[in-house]
Amino acid sequence: MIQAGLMGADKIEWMNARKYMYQLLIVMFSTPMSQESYSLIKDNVQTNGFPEEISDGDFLKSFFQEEESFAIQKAREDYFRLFVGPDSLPCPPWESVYRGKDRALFDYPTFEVRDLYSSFGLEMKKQEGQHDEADDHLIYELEFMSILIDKVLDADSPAEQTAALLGQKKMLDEHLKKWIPDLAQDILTNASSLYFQGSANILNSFIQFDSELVNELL
Amino acid sequence: MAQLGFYINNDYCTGCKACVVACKDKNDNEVGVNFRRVYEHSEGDYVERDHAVIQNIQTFFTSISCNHCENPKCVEGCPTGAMYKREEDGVVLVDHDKCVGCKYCVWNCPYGAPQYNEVLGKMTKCDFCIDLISAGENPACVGSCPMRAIEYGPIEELRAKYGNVSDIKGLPNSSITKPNLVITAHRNAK
Amino acid sequence: MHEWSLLIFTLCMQAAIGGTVMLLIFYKKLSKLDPEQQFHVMKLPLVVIAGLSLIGLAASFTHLGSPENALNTIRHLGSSWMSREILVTGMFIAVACGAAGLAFIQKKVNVWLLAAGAVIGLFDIYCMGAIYYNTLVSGWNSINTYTSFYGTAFVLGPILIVSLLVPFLKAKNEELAQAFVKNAFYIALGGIAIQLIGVAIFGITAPEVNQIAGVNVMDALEGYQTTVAIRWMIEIIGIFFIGYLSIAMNKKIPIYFAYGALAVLIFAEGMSRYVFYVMGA
Amino acid sequence: MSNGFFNELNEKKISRRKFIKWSGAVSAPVVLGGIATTGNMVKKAGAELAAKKADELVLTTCSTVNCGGRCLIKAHINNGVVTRLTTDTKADTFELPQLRACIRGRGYRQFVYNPDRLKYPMKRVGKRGEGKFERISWEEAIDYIAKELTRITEKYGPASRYSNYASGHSGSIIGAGNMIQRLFGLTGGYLGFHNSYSSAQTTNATPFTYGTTQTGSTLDNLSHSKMIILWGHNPVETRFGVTDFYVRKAKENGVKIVVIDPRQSDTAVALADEWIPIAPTTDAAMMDAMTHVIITENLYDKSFVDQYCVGFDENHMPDGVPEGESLKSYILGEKDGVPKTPEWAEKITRVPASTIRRLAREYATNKPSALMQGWGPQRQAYGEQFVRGGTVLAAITGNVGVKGGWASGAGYISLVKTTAVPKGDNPVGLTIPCFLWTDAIVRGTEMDAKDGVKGLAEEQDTLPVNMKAMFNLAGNTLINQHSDCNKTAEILSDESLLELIVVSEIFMTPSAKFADILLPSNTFMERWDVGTTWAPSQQAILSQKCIENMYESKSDYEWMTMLAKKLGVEQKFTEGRDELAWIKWSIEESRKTDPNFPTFEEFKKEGIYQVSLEGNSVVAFEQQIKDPKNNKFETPSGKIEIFSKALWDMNDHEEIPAIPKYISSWEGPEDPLTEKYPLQLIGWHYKRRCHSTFDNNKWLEEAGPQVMWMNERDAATRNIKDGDRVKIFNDRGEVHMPVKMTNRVIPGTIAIPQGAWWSPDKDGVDQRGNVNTLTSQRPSPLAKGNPQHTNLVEVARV
Repeated sequence: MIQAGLMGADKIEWMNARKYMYQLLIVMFSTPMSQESYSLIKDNVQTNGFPEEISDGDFLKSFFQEEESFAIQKAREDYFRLFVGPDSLPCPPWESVYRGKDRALFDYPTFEVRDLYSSFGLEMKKQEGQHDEADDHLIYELEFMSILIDKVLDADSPAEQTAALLGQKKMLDEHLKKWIPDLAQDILTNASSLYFQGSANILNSFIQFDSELVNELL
Repeated sequence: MAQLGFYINNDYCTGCKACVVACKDKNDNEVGVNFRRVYEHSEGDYVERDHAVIQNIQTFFTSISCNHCENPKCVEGCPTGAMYKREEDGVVLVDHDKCVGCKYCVWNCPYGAPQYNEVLGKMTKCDFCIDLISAGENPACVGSCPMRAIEYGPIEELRAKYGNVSDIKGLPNSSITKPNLVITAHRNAK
Repeated sequence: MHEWSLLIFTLCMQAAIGGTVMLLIFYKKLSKLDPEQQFHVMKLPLVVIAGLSLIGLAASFTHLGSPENALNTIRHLGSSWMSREILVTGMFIAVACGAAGLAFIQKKVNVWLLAAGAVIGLFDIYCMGAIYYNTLVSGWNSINTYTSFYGTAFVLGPILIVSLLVPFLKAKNEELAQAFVKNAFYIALGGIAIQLIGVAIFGITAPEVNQIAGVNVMDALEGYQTTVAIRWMIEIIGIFFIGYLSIAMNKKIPIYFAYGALAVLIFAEGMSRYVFYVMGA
Repeated sequence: MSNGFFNELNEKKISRRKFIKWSGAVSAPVVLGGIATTGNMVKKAGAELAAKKADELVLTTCSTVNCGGRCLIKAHINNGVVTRLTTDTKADTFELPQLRACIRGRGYRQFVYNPDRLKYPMKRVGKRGEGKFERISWEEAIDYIAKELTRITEKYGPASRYSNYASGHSGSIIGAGNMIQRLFGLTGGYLGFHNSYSSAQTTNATPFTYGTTQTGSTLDNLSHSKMIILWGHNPVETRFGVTDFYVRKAKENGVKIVVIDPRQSDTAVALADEWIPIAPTTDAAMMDAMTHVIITENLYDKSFVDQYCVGFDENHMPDGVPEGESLKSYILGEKDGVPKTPEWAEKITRVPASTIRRLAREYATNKPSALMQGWGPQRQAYGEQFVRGGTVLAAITGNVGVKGGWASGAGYISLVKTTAVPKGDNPVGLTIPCFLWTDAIVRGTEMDAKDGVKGLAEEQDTLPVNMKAMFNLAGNTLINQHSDCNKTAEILSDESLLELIVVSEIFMTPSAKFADILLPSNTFMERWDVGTTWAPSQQAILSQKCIENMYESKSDYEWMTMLAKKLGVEQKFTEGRDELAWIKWSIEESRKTDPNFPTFEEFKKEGIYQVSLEGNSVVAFEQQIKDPKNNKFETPSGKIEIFSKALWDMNDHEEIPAIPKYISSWEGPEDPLTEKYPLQLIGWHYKRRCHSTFDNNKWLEEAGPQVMWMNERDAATRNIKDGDRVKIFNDRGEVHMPVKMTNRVIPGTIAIPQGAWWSPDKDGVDQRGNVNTLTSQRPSPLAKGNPQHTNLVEVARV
């Protein structure tokens, strides 16, 4: 339920655009490319619609010109090789690995992010007897942003909106902006498929853009 | 407290480097930054008499960290005064607010104790685990030695107990910096 | 060998100091020209000396891990040769830049500043030598450290100044330029002599190893015999060049050859300093 | 903050136009069916928002990798994460020494939190061995395994199923290998294995002298010995419990310690008064020469030999054996005309005759003395001769069953016995020597009793079927630790031979590359177990679970329970117990036999159950010697069998002699192949690795880089300098690695630390330094054990 007084129609549209952007990134980095995700991204995302600051270095454009099944297979292979394993990961998608002491997991960033989640009443979904992912995995940090955008949209008072935006600012400035550039750089150097070169550029440029945007809004 | 010092029983050192890695684990040091180091010293040769082999190979290991010397050349040479010797127990420490990372102390220390940390851009070194000692624990290296070959304590006590040898083969002459180190020499190291 | 910044720092400073000393020596002869012309001739060397000292300063900063604490480096004059050297080097750079600046403002070279620069410079080289002499590195605690530092100054200094002064001077005063090149040649020869003495002394003293992981300097330099040989050959060629120039000035050999000789000598001294730092690796 | 911040948007830098254009770029909500773009985060259970910083919890635990040390690890845990590790800090006494972590135990934080850990179950997509995998869910993985296992069992029968020997993080009470065999046993049976890669030869040969492998005594004995000979024994690096602590104590009491080893090992440097370098594979010759000196100079213990031994000389022989087969006649060369004098041995072993003579006299006259045998020299082509040779020397000098003596041989002893989860019986009932698993794949149906197959029924003379399904759990023996990597890789890559390979691992090891299904295993900090050491085991440590399973990793028991459920035998497999319940069951069982074994609660609090040597000092065969009347040796003759009739009846006298003899080994120093490959190659247990575990730890790589040791003379003749990258090659393979020029290895022999991960380039040349690229798959004659220190190679600059 959106409080009419609080937001004009176009502002809501901008918030949704940001949310869709985060969800697009989650799709790109949380699952291997499949026929379904291929066609969905191809139809729904016009990269030329992005503002100049956000650019995929038109890798995606040329990616979608490639022969479909070959492109999908290459993207799938890249996904497992870059982020999942089983070999040593060229770009482990955890903040602790990039900002921690000795390139290991569960370093101080994990706890900072965990506190940030809990300050908004959120926590990792726990499977019984299972440690599951470290809290500072890329996907969860992006999802946190999209949840907070919803909070802005559903906020009942300006104070709530500001609180949610401050949460986004904290996640962007103190976390995402600090390690995404290095992660994106690793992906660019190690990825062999155009898809991930494109999504790495989108990820990096969008995070910078979004951070500016949120700072503007505050 | 009196001047602290280390005792190493060189005769039983097996060169296993548990002390080196224990110290790294406690101080979270990068590869290449070792507050404690184990040096192998091996000499001697073989004589082959038709097929038999006669050898006099003499090998021993020496585990050295910082000896918190009586007149430390690192403190003397340090342009910024970052390297200083603490009054209360004579432990030599680095003051990171002053250190400029000029690495001059590396050339001045006979024992290779100053270890440059690229990431910090400053010199780091063994601090005798003063935090552990004040909490009543042993320094990381002392507690880790499987052969119980490293001990620590006030230097006078160690000297009373184990004599005051601090010169063995392969180690720079102790007259240079008067290290607070007592050694029981390995039979090959005398 | 990873001490490039120190190599550049020491070479630049010693060349600048050598140059200042040479300028001082030539000053008396140059004062025969009218002040305006004298400034015109000496303008370039002064600027080059100041420039070199600033390059040296910059290089020394790149060597530091945390330059932001650089001001602390003169707090330990009591016992650290490094502190003293930094202070004296700082003074020399100030004087050198001051001399150049003042000369431009007053359009006249202030000889007192020049003299001060030379004196401070020579003492500075001693401090530089003392830094390495007082370490425990096998091979540095020998006279050779001092002689090679002073040698570099007296080889590069004269050639630097000559190659800068003479092109202007040649048009105005042929035999003065000739005399300068001759003087420069002799002093450079002296510089090389000093270095050779140092090497001789170095050869006979048995270098002890005072560092646990230290390597006896002879083993450390084992792989560098050829480099040292080449370095001396180049040095001799460079000096021979200057010698030839000093006697055959009028035979229309363009003076730019002096630049060639300077480049060759810088390269040779660079090699020598490179080998010097190998000892400390 | 202005009231409605949105209404100032217009003046801000981000122009409206840009927004409008952008907002259309990503139109439809990008929510895909299968992909949960949200829902990974949920409302926080329990209202407390800012979690109070829990104070530090310290749990004692120990790893359950196949390490002989079993050190005590204290995990400091801050809100669910291990932040620091420390080791045993209790009082350090002679009877109850501290169990301090060695260099390996210090790096466990980098083991548990390494980003390269396997995180999700994976399915092979490329060719087997190519190493291309894709993530699948646990359900998918278990379904695939169940389906394939059932298909293979129906098509080839249960004897085609095999679980490989594992020396990795294989656990003990509830180890992966035992558990899968329990599951196989409940679903039709499996092909089992006997022996191990560590001690096949000594486990098989020692019983032919003493009737048992329990020939070890407690280590306090060493302080009563006059002399200790550590023959090919390097406890400082191999970590046999706290052996080095006790050997040091012995040295302090003035005991003379001699180390006989082709390498001047760290033990030789720190503990030995004398190091005797010897050419590998020739130990038995030196033993024969020592025996010659002891016999000819009448230094042997006549009364002991008469009373307790069989086969010493002609009048102590069992009947039914022709003349001249006794030890004495062999040693004096009555039959073959070659007296085994020290001079004879010098030419073979390269040990000066005078040294052999002196050592023999010292050993025989200084009574009691301890001749302790390491497991290195028995891991050779004729390792059995070395084992029995040691036992004979101990017997003829009367050092058996006396305080301060040592019976030599296998040396097993365990003061603390723990009860493992029972494997249940195996309907198939067949076992093969664990080293011959590659043969069981290619020529299983031709393998008979001669190949060491046990449990063959009357009408069965060979294995019924080749091996088809391989479970390689928590072990790197599928390729890295097994001999001849190139040949093994060929066998594994041929998908028509093995039709199913399941691997459960913590890291992507060379073996894991050959998996069809790759399961992520958790580490000792995420599961329950009880750890003990190799002989002599004086303690048991509760390996407590400190943190939850990382990522989607599971312990082997956990996923096997899922598999058992799928195969319909869950109840029989788990008997209603989870991992922790089994540990509690095992503790209760152990308490039945050993009353002062702690209860689970005490064990959890204390963390360790260590038997003090005070009053528990054990001397092997003490009863047999004190009171031989009613305490016979468990041998057929009831005595120490210097001459074993059982071995004689095998009548393969050349390869398996009845008395220990020096046999000139294939690829030994006298093999004509030395023309082409003049250098002998041995491996050794490296202090920075436990077999192949920890090879990917960068701290330990810095402390112990993977380098080959080469004598300065051998290097000089091949103009190799210290630190050069060299190639080591023979007909089986080629390895490129850096060399360390040192005189701490006998000339003519080079040594590569075992366990480095096999890293072949495109033409199969190993770039890391895995010694098994060069070792042979030809087994030893009696035990069918691995001959991994018998190799001839050549070395050259790369």
